[in-house]
Amino acid sequence: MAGFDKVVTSYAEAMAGLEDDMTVIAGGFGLCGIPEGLIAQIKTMQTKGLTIVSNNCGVDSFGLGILLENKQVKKMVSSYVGENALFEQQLLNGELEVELTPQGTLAEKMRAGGAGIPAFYTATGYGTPVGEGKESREFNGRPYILEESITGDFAIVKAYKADRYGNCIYRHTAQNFNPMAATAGKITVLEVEEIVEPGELEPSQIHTPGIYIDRVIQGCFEKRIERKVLAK
Amino acid sequence: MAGFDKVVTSYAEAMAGLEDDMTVIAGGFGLCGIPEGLIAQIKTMQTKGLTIVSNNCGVDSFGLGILLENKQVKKMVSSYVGENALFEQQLLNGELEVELTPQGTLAEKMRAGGAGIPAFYTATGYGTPVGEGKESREFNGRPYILEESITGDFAIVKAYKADRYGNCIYRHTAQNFNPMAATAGKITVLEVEEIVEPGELEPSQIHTPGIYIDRVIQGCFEKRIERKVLAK
Amino acid sequence: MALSRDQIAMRVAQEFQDGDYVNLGIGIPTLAANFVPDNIEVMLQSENGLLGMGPNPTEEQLDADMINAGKETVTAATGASIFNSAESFAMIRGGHVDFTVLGAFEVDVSGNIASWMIPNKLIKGMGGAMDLVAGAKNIIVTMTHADKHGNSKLLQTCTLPLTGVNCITRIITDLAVLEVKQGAFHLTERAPGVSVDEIKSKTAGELVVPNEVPEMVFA
Amino acid sequence: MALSRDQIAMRVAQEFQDGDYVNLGIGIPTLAANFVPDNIEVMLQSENGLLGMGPNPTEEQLDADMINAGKETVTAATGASIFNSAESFAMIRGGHVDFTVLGAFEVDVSGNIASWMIPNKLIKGMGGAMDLVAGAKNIIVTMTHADKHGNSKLLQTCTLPLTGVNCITRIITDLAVLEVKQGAFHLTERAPGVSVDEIKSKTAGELVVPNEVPEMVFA
Repeated sequence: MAGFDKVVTSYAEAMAGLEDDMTVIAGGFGLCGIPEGLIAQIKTMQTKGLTIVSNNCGVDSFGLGILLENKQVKKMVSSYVGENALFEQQLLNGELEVELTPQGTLAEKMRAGGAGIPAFYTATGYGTPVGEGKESREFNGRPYILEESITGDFAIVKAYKADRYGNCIYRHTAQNFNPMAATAGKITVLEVEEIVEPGELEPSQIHTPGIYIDRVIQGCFEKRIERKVLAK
Repeated sequence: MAGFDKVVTSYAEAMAGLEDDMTVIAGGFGLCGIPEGLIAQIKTMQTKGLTIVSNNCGVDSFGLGILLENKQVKKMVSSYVGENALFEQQLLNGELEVELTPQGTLAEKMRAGGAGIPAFYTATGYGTPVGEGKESREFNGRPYILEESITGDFAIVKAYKADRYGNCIYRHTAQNFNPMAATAGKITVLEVEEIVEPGELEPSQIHTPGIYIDRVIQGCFEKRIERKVLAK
Repeated sequence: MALSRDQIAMRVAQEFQDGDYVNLGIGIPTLAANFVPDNIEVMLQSENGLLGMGPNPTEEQLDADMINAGKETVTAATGASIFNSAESFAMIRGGHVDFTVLGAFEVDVSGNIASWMIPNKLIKGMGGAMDLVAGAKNIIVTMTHADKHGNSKLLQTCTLPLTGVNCITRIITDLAVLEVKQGAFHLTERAPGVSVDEIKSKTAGELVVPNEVPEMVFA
Repeated sequence: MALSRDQIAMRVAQEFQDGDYVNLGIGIPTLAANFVPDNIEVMLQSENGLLGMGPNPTEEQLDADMINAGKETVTAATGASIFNSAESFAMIRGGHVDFTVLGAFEVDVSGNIASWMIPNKLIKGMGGAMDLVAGAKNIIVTMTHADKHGNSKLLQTCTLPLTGVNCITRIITDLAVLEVKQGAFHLTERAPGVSVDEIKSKTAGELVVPNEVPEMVFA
């Protein structure tokens, strides 16, 4: 009766099956709520030609930035990459493709991908470079553009606590893109601060039900702070 | 500094502004998680010609069924109305219009309405009477139909606990359609079992943020059970 | 002899694998939960917003806020999660539920299913059925092979309003197990003691019968 | 004299009403939070998933899991809620946020805004700006009236890639408050001591000037 026990004990097992040229959807906002150990494992695996879907690309030496450094990334789908000098350099060199996507559209594309919705209309980006080449249509007199959903071969997600079935909760604003990313991977891997037994999490307070999760690994997090600002 | 205190003390205040021929979106699944007092208030107000968007229409003598009895409903948008003999009778008499909508499509239409998404594609209903007259389109070789979002003049929602700002949590499966309904009303009224002070609910465990809620009222619930089935 | 409702449910339960997430419709499908083999575990999804549905409550456990999609009072199993209707159907329509088992009025050789409406007679609504047949990874239809008048429910083309198109791949009836593929029903098992001829006579749609049709095996 | 950054923020804060939900962009908009009048309360939305943003933390409160959309460490105010990014933008795009205040490179008389990209120079991305200008009920643009070379940022037609179209209705600069309507900038207030002529000379797009242009009033 091990069918629902998703806990794996090595990062190799956690990311088994990741291959060159795959698409990986990553949770996190900046350096907050990122699956640090899973990213490190991708670096260890030396997988090349990856398409990474993530709101940001970390910083130069931390988070997804280490995969850029290691030239494993072919394409980034992100809303904001301004924290990353290496990014700009690789982009200008032509080593890297980028698909800049508004933050809300990106979140909704992931959710739609997980929810079986292939496309939706949004006002965001109409009349801007984001809307170029996309169908536009009026509803109730307002113009909208058609955006298609995103799914990944893998999704890598960071949560606070998960039970062995993959039911999990996120802590504070480390939630961000993680719940949507979790739904949109063919294989979704969850790295958590603490693994608990099924039944320990209150059912109606679970943020991501275990049905979306394929593997759970206990991580060890540095939790680097990008912009430490203290009260004056 | 009363700007965020949404608590009202009378049902008349809670439903003030409801007029004939308006659209009301109601949370609840069967008799579970329904805003009993708000429904009763609509009956008291004798508002006519209402369009009610709700997964079900209660039973003959309880829930939204009392508005049917009182002939206040012009049209129902629902997925399942099989518990309601009066419904069938009024429909066959031509007194009532009905728009049968698949349950998942109904939930998504409400969510989309609240989220500024005017329309989305879904595979549900393609090739069936639900898809008739709707645009269909292929994505990745599979056909989908276009469904438009729903918003209401009012949304009536039932939660377990809310704070004065309208932040709330739902209890067990009484959650159901309530969170989506809450987002989709021009005026959203929340009837709750208990009102608490801001700060008492854990921020990351709030199901519906107060920004969606216009009025909060403390209710008194019968919580009738539609099908009591006990362990053998 | 034709299977009882319990026996159909028993045969359905043989399809499940350890770790499957399963949505069971009202009627025979729900009974399948009683026959899940001891050595595997499945988790039941109820589309009103519950993953990990437990048994019906005792009088002490009874709670009006805890119901299933059939509106019956239930409990939550250990490790359950509870969520809103949009999330529940995101799960269903996004293909995350492994099995949907549901009843039908008719199924045809194209994998179309009619299960929700009989014009001028039944106007209850489709509930979540259209979402379930559009979204689940594997769909099993359970029904009697013929209606009470002896008319086949396995047709060349459905006559009633459809619930979904090209979506049914497996049917388990009181007489047989059939695959739906390449525009035909393919007989794969028969109920113990039921002849291939009886199945043929009660199947209106094109039926492919292999040389050997094994009987269903019940443990 | 031209307003300081703090004074622009102070003027912005006068727009808010008690009970408003407000999203403040990076820079001058963020400063507006410091000048909310004592007799009203607003709740700050941070698009990474926080409604009810509190002040920056003390060393003891510091928590890597508690940041705002500018990636700065913050706290949660009493009555805050925290949610995922899809929910956060559902809130924004569904028109539930009362005010968005953001900076811009250029605004034009059609209410178009360019704020996220300078071709061949700046490729940071739009973040949530396109969603915010498409969704908020009221949008205020804050910026200096002219760039550091003296070139007007209020144009007849934006020259840079747009963030949104037909969405800006109010602009608060270091020199003036302007409404955008009927294809023109309408001057409604000027900074104390700033002449209408100076504003005219620094406004490239069509400008409508009423007979009387009151000075801004600071409490």
